Amino acid sequence: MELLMHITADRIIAFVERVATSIKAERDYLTQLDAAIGDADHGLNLDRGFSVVLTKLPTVADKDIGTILKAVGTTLVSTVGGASGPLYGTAFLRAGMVIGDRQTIGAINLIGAFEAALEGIQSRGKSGRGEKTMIDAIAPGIEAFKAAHFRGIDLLEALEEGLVACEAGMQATIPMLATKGRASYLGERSIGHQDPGATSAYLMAKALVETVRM
Amino acid sequence: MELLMHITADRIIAFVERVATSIKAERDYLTQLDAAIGDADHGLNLDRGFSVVLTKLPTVADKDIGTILKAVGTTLVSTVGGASGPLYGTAFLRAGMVIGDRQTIGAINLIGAFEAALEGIQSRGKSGRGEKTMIDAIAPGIEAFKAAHFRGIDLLEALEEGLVACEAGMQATIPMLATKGRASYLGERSIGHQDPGATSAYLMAKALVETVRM
Amino acid sequence: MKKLINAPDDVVAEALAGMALAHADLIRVQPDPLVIVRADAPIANKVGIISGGGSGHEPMHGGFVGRGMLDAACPGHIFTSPVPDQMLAATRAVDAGRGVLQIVKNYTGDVMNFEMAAELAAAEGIEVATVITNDDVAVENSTWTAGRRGVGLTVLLEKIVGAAAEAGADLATLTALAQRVNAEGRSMGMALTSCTVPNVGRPGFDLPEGEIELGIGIHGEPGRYRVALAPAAEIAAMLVAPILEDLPFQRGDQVLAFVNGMGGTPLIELYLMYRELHKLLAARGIHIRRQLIGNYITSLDMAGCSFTLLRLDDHLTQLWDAPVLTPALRWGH
Amino acid sequence: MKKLINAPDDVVAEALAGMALAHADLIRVQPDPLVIVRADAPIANKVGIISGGGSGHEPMHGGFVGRGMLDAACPGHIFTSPVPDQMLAATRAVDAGRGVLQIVKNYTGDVMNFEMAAELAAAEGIEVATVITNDDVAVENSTWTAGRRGVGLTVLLEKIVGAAAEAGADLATLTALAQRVNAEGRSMGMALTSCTVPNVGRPGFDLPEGEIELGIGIHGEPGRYRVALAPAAEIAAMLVAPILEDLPFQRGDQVLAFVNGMGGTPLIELYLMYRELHKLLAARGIHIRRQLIGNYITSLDMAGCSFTLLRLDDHLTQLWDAPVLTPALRWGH
Ligand SMILES: Nc1ncnc2c1ncn2[C@@H]1O[C@H](COP(=O)(O)OP(=O)(O)O)[C@@H](O)[C@H]1O
Ligand SMILES: Nc1ncnc2c1ncn2[C@@H]1O[C@H](COP(=O)(O)OP(=O)(O)O)[C@@H](O)[C@H]1O
Ligand SMILES: [Mg+2]
Ligand SMILES: [Mg+2]
Ligand SMILES: [Mg+2]
Ligand SMILES: [Mg+2]
Repeated sequence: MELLMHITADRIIAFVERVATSIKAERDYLTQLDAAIGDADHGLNLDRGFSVVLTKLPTVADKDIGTILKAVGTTLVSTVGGASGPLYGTAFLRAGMVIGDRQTIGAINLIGAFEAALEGIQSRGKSGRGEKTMIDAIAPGIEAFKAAHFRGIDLLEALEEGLVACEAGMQATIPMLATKGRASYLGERSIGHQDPGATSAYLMAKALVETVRM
Repeated sequence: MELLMHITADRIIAFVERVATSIKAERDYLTQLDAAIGDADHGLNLDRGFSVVLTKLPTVADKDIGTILKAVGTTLVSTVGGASGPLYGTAFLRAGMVIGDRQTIGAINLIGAFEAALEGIQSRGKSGRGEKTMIDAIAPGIEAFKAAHFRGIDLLEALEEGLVACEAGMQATIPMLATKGRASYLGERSIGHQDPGATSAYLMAKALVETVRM
Repeated sequence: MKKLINAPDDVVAEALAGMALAHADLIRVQPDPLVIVRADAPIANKVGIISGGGSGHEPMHGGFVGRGMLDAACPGHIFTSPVPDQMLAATRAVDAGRGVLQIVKNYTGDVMNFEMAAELAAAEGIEVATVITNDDVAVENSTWTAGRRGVGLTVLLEKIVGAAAEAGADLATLTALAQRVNAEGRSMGMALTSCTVPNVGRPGFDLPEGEIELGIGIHGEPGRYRVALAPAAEIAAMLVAPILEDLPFQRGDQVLAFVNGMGGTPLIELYLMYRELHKLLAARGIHIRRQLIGNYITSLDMAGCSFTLLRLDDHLTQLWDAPVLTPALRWGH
Repeated sequence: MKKLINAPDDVVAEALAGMALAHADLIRVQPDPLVIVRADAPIANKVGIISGGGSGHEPMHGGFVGRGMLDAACPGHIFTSPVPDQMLAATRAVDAGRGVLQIVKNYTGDVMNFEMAAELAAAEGIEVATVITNDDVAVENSTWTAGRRGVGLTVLLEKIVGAAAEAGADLATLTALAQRVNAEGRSMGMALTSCTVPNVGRPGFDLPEGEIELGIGIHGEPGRYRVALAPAAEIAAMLVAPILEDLPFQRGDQVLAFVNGMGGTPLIELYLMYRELHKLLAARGIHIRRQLIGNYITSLDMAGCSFTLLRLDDHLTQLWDAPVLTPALRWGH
């Protein structure tokens, strides 16, 4: 077996489809998490968005990766609403802009895309780490992926290391006091609950790893 | 012991007080009965009225029986509201008018008062027997009292016979289909519940017998 | 029981005190006997229009006192008709020599108490006429009941008759108008939940999660039928069918459509129900010329709604459109 | 879950369709992206005023579209902020060349979506200004939160700014006015019960019989504190104290007092709460110059209420009194 070095556009399509499936499957779980510290709509919001994304994918199926990701971003912005819509929408848009008209990407491109996505979320959300948001799953995930890649290991393995860190980051939101988003209105009462956005971010990372692994 | 033949004005005062006490004690029970087939206020309505009656009684304590009963009637009309206010109010008013300025009354006066009261209820309520109302307890009670009296027995015993018939009449409302008052709106669903007004009428009859017995 | 109240016995008096404080420009609340009177009553040369009934139906009737609607309202205890002393006081307060019209919802208690008040007022030389509303088609056979109940149509009737009174109509004309409105309107209601009378402390009846009551009145009494919870479209059909059959309403009729909430149902659901009503009427060629949507004749915290349809002609439409300035309804000023 | 709905996914669209049918004289509902627009928009020479947010707060905001208030409203899904496409469509629909003011309640999602829309509108050459309302004193330390939430004051602000826009004020003046209103008003809310999002099917949180939530927002989220159910007088005191301290309001201040129901609380309780509020303010020498009482910014079927106090001067009072003609607020026409 050849070492996996590249991800093609049709893998990206498969990744987005897998995210949509995973979000649908975990819709009620995400919404439940949001009921505890938010307004009980996170799963509904993302599922609504990714359902429309699925209907849009055929129109970009033969396009470059940047175009695909930007289409996902625009669709999310236009359909999700709430906080997660602009945040994930911006993330996919920025990733798409960084990747541009490539048909295949490698680890370096991925790192660039991830970092642009994270930077988009942070500037749109005026937020950083430790505020009990999706950032707390995404940022450690990217760091671990980057570190693994620079240790010279295979793309899939590096992604898997990133996923482990992402999951740990998600779990680390449980004891946190929320200072951004709706959960922050609860003050102390936000402590003890896992952040819904961190959870959906983890589900997306998991979908990426699973797509690459196939 | 001398046979009881007469009821004095202070016995009437005691009777009204006993009614007030009994209604207060059974307030929630009457209201519960009304919740099943009416609007859950019968006990509240009567208790409100008789509580005010109690405060008015001292002003007529040394008056004749007609004045006492009319004061009760006016107070009930002015404080009870609902269907039972005008009905019981009219009943006491009419009884008071028939008895007039007597200080003592016997069985014949009682019969006249009862019949005037019933006639007042029926004309105010445009109702008759068998419609699942207070009339179904009152009318048989009066009949039995009358019959017993004309058999020549003691006033108390005659009243006791009347009370038995009154109680039976109250219970006979259970299988009836209501055709007057709020319960009639329930149609068939009114069947199987004891009428609250028939129940309060029985409580008043019982209070009368107990007062006379003392 | 969870309510924003102090002692259950004080709910009505305290809420009325709040109303009086809030709307001192429109109404005044006279204590003992308790009456809500238009601030500028009596109005010279105007027939007085009064109504009343048990409390717990807010904004009815107190919220409809003001210019172009009621001159006075008599609030009873929760779900208990007021006493004759109140109607007599109201009658005295609003009579300007041209007589007083009593608008009474058809309930045994209300009818009898208003009747006694009318006798007392007549004895004082005040001309009193009474119109009884009985628009509730849920009560089917009125020979076997105390007759149909007065429900939603009462709101529309008070508005229309109030407008005619404001325009100077005499007592006979207003009585005939009120009777006509009553003849041309029908209502039907349903409950998703029961309601809790403060003095009782628990719901009037149990209504399990999957069931609703059809043909309810406005006093937390059970309805005529219990059926399974259904989609809004089906509930709307169950409400509208008996209304249309009863008058009957005809293809080509123009109506005032009133979607009323029972107190605990939010506006989003009432608008959704209005859409269903509109579809059902459109399919039968009945045209909604005017509408009213909101919580206007309620049963405390009951969730549910009622539909009222009133057949309109140009005259009734004009009276509906005429200016009204009350705590609960205001337009055209 | 017991609601007058069809499919949970269709609630917002169907309720809006009902609104459009009911109020075709005042508003039109544009589909895809969904926007409620004043029937006669754009109004020549007038700055456009738009707002929006998640649905489930009816009548806010759609019920406030019309003469003298909003030119357009963007309804999101239940409790979910609308998407930028909607605000962009609204902006295009109401812009008459004098710019558009966005009134945004302070929630992360709303702020971000309106911000993206403003960027897109600016790119099209439309002048857009944004004012964020954040009147909720329940959120104490805004350095540790996304900042205070926008709640009841939003209704008052939309009315006042809408009146000024109708009178011809320019965008800068309106922006400054809106900021001033936001600075002069504070709110605090409480819940007796949770509410049920149709797509979720059960209440957002459990609230046992003897407990209430203090410091809730308007999205069925839990509040800041859970306390024992108390008499209305005590609840009113718990709501009013943090409001008065925060601005702070002073002896001699004149205020607009807004007692708002959360959707499932009947008017009788709101009037009762108004009396308590009135007493508390009178005791502190604060004079209620204007009032609004009713269910105007709601959380679906939640039972509970909020208080909003806005300090008034003559100018704000005049703007409050100015004519308004919308589905939910109408006077002075
Ligand atoms: N300012 C922010 N920066 C980053 N993430 C945020 C921010 N605000 C909220 N989030 C994320 O969004 C999630 C909530 O999304 P969602 O429920 O869809 O939107 P809303 O809060 O508007 O209902 C939170 O769990 C959190 O992870
Ligand atoms: N027309 C009538 N004639 C005689 N009794 C009646 C009539 N209508 C009602 N009642 C009696 O009144 C009782 C109800 O009284 P109450 O609950 O106090 O008044 P409401 O029905 O107005 O709430 C009924 O149980 C019935 O016995
Ligand atoms: Mg959410
Ligand atoms: Mg009763
Ligand atoms: Mg009653
Ligand atoms: Mg949301």
